[in-house]
Amino acid sequence: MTEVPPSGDELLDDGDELRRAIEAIVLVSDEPVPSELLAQLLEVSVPRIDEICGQLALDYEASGRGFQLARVAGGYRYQSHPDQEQWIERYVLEGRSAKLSAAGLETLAIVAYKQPISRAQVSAIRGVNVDGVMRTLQNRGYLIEVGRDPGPGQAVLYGTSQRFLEELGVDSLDDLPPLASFMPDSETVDTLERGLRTSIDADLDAEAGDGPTS
Amino acid sequence: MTEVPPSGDELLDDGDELRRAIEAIVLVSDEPVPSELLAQLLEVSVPRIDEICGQLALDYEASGRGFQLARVAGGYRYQSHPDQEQWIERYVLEGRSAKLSAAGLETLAIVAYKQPISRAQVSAIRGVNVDGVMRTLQNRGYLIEVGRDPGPGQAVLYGTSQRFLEELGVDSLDDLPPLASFMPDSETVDTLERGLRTSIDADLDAEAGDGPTS
Amino acid sequence: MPVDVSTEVFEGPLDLLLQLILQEEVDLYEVSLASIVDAYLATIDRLIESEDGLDLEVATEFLLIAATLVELKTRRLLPDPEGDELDESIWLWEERDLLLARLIECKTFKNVAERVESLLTAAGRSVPRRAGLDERFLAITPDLLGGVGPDDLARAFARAVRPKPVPEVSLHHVTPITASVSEALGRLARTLPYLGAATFRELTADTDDRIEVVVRFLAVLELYKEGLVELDQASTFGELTVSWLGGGHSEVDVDLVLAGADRYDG
Repeated sequence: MTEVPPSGDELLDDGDELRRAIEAIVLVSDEPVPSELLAQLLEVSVPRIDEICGQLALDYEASGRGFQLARVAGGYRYQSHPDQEQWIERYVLEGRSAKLSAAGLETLAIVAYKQPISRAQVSAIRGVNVDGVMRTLQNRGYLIEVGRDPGPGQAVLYGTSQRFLEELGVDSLDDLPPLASFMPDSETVDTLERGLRTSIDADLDAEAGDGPTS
Repeated sequence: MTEVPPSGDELLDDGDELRRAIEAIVLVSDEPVPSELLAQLLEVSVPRIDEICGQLALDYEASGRGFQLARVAGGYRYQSHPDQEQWIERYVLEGRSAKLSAAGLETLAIVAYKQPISRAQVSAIRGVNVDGVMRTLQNRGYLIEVGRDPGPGQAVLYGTSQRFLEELGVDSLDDLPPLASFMPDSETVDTLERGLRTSIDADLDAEAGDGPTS
Repeated sequence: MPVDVSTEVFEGPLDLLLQLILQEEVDLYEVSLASIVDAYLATIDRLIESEDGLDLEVATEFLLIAATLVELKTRRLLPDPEGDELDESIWLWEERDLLLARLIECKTFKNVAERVESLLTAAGRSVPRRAGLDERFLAITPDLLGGVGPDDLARAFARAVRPKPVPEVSLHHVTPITASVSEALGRLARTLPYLGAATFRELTADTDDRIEVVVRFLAVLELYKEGLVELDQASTFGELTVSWLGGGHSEVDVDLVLAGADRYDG
């Protein structure tokens, strides 16, 4: 426990006052509170806020609290400790969203990496109509309209929302690994290539000598 | 996983496990959690719950947390510590416009679309007691009493106010968006149905020996 | 030889092709264009014959890919001895590469989707506090609905009426699944002898409740296991027909079936 003894004979220092104010503000917020906002309200620097919050999160963990102070979507929030999942599940939770379908996840994945992107572009990548899935994702607050294509047609362009980051539990999109790291491995690419290979390819290779390789 | 504190040299006892579960449940709840409900969920007696919560409240106070575990309306909830009020006010006034909690907004939405409606009916839809939330919405002038149920009990019926329409920026209730496009989609149902079909197929294949192959 | 198509839960033509190729390698340790094309065409056939049919937009995409595949397969079977259609071959080759590029892109995002899912799952183990301000502080703010629009209200409503997870605590007392399966069994065993046969869709026509549909499906499987019904499905996406085999209606049948249902008791 990191507490000052009840009968403590020293005043809370400045850091402690800041910590208490942060605890109070984050507790009453219903969304992650940005470091910048905390810094502005408490009139200290952003690094100081991050330092105190980092220490606070460690304190909670060390004293075995049933909750955590988490950094998500650019801010701080309280959340239940993952190891208390079983108890939380017993407690009826409103709005605990149903799992996304495979189609929903893939569509979300495409928008996350290709944003801003139009519905037609997502559809072209997936090879199916995605209108319904996109609408679902928008209703669930994962996708938002972020603008319009300047070209003809002025298609609506979509991006992922703050809410998406919150549900994903990451601080920002930059925390996602680069797209290249998700490319199928060379073995899979070979398999796909062989699946489409015709015997005439060999002839062509021989003939063209330096044709484009796949 | 329930973990032992990093440098702790004694295991968490049963009381500590209960404490952690209570912390997690009360933290994620948007209404005070009744002792009886906690007792039922955690399968211990009500006095045991009250004992642990009482001790927990003292702990928070002793360790100078910026929040409290308070007993309100027969249940427990977290709230900011009274001596942090100045910071909360600053946060509310300067930080951003304060918003209704998710619970408040949902309650308001139910009344808006289902009015006239009684408190008990709203409560039945949300699955939790809504007395506190309804009172707050009424105090804020968003909800008004519009009549009484003619049936036995003569429950008060609520509706939304003119002020609510003004703040929402619509002219009349008819201007509220139709619900159809926002309702939970059939995606989950579809997935389930496909899953069923697949398992039926598998069964039939196994039975027939020569299922639908190409 | 047939690629295993009973596992197909695919999303559109590209996804189907991806699965067929990767699945075939798993099954045969090698891929063969011919069998992939056959499986692909067979699937399109079944989709067209299925009761829902294919909508035009989806069908077009299926057929475009099918056309490319058939062309590729034909070339393989009938290599041009003259070699004088080089231009056309190059065109085909480009089509092939385009298809390959699309498959790779599709697979890439499937991999991303897996990561997104695991992140969502991990994050889902924690639940954020969303209680917001308590009433003391609501009083000091003038614009509580600031930033809330009509659509937010409609979404909040949808959220509020979304079916909530059943609190697990109640399961200790009522074991609802067991009760419901028995109930569904009893009803099926009483009605099916009169109906003779019915589709699963008809048997669930009176309910939208997913749990109820699952429960009835379990009941049908139970009857099937007991040899009291026959299940028949004309095509993969077709209707499931449940036919009663158990003879005339009698209380004995019902009791027998209900006895079988006890096995669901956990």
